[in-house]
Amino acid sequence: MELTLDILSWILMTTGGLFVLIGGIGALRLPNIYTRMHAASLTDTMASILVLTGIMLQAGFSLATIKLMAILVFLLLTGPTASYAIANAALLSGMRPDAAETSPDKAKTPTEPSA
Amino acid sequence: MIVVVFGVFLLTILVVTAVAIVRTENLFVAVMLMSIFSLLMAANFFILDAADVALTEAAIGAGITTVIFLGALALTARREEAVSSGRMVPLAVVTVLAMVMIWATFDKPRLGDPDAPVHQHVAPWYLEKTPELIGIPNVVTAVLGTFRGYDTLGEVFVVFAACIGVLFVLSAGGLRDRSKEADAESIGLKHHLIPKVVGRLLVPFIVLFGLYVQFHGEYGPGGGFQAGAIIATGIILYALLEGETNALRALPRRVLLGMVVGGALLYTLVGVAGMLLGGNFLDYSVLASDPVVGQQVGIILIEAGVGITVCGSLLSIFHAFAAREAS
Amino acid sequence: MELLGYFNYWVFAVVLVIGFYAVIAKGNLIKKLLGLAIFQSAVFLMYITMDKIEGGTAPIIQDGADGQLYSNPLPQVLILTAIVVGVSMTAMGLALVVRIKEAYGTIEESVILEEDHRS
Amino acid sequence: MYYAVSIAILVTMGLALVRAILGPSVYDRVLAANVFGTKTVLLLSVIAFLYGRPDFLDLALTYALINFVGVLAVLEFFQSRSRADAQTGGDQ
Repeated sequence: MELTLDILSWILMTTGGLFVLIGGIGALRLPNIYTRMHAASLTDTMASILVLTGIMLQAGFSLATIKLMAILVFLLLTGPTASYAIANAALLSGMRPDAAETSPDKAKTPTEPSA
Repeated sequence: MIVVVFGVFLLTILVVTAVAIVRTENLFVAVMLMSIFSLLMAANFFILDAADVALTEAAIGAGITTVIFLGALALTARREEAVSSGRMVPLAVVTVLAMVMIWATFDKPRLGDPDAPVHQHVAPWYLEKTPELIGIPNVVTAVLGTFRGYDTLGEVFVVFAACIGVLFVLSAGGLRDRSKEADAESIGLKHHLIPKVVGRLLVPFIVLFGLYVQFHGEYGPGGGFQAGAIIATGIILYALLEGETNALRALPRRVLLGMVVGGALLYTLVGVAGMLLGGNFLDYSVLASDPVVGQQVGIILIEAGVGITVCGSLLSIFHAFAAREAS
Repeated sequence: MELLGYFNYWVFAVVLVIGFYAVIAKGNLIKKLLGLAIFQSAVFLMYITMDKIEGGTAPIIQDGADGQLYSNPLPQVLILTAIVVGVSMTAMGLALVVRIKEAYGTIEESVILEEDHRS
Repeated sequence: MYYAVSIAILVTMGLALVRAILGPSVYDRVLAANVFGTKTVLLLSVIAFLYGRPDFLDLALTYALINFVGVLAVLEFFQSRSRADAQTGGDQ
């Protein structure tokens, strides 16, 4: 029983760590703000769920587990909202979520799409 | 041992962040980097076994500092004008200073050295006597509240004075009339449904958590300074969501000023009560028949005073900046 | 490993002078205040570095852990209050900057000095 | 295994910092600051367990609650700026 829990939490935490890393790389490497936001916010939720659930399995039934749950709930509430706020501010400032805009130099070729 | 390596990594990116803050010409970017700087400081404090300090840095750096700096930026300029000349002399001065200081650090005891002079003097006495004399587990709160209560009283009055100063400097020039005209302007984030719903949900939890930090400060990391900042952040969130005027309707300026004065007064009165009951100023052991219980009562009262003053001051400062903005 | 023990103090020194550089070399008043905040954080870092003790933990006494070492509570108390005082002082400085902007129309030190000379 | 997760989080913090410094737009920096905030929450929770003092989760909880306020302040800042620009005809 103990061992099963340990292995399970180990798997959860490692996958979570992997997701954190992927999100970080995505936030650095993707071409424009909206795609970067996609990478970052995806891991905000997924990685938090995995890592915190993994820690919860280690903590067992205690006050710490309740606190971890609270942290998870608040992260799940605030993370997407913060992403919304940033996307909204970026959109208001006139940045277009343009798929063709892959890199700064290529972006100049299709300047104004007909839409 | 690996934790030391974590610390080294965090400190390295701390230096990178500091350089980036100084180099960037966009002041808004500098403020954003400052919030990252604060997060790094808190993580470093935590790794260095200072949970209470890390909690304070978290409560202050995450919300209040950013909000106040953004308020000031909205009132001034968003870009810095490039200074091209006269950079060499400061750079030389600073390099020499850094060299001298790094050279001097070799005389300091290593990180974590148990024989360092700082661990020999009064600290072991605090650690040994706190369970016996005060009866609470958090030694930091004990030192803050009773052993160095006089010092903390001074700090509370500095916060009080800073708040009064900000109000004096920013309220000059008929602020109240203009802020009334601007009522229609300060709509807050009413048009953003998602932040509004989530934020409304969060405000009570933030205030509740603040109260938990306030009253749990004897048993875990926390206390008046952190709790005041957390509750102030919760109310600032309310102000951001519902607009300035609604927040002022919930907590008018008079009430905030009353909190600032009342908290500091409560602290002082606890001290005076100690004198009246036959002890020294800020000697809590006379407050109850059992000295240990008296100490605990005193700590709870003065922590409440600290929390009220800090919360009131930070909110007054926030409203002072926001009212300027509206005018 | 010996040298790593001093790393925190080196970072303290470097961050301190970075903040100091912003205060003396930058003309923008808000930038100066940011520099001051960095300077202040460096001092906090030095104090908190001193409180660490090897094999210790945060000074919140645990039941049933006899012989447990605890880090030094005194620097923590000093810095805890200093952080709150620091943010109040920063707010005070920013309030003055806002008033300077209203009076001079700028927050660049060089322009303000020119205006002062002219009048 | 706590170490593996912490190292992943630390590396991601480094990457987010690079994004915050490179920009290019201000929103990238806000995004990076936000990523940094959530990663700090995770790091603090993991380190609390690494140190064997789970009662220090309060810190992570503080950040989980409060970090959001900074982002909302930024949104409000840009909103009031665009409103001011609309009134004065914009300063660009």
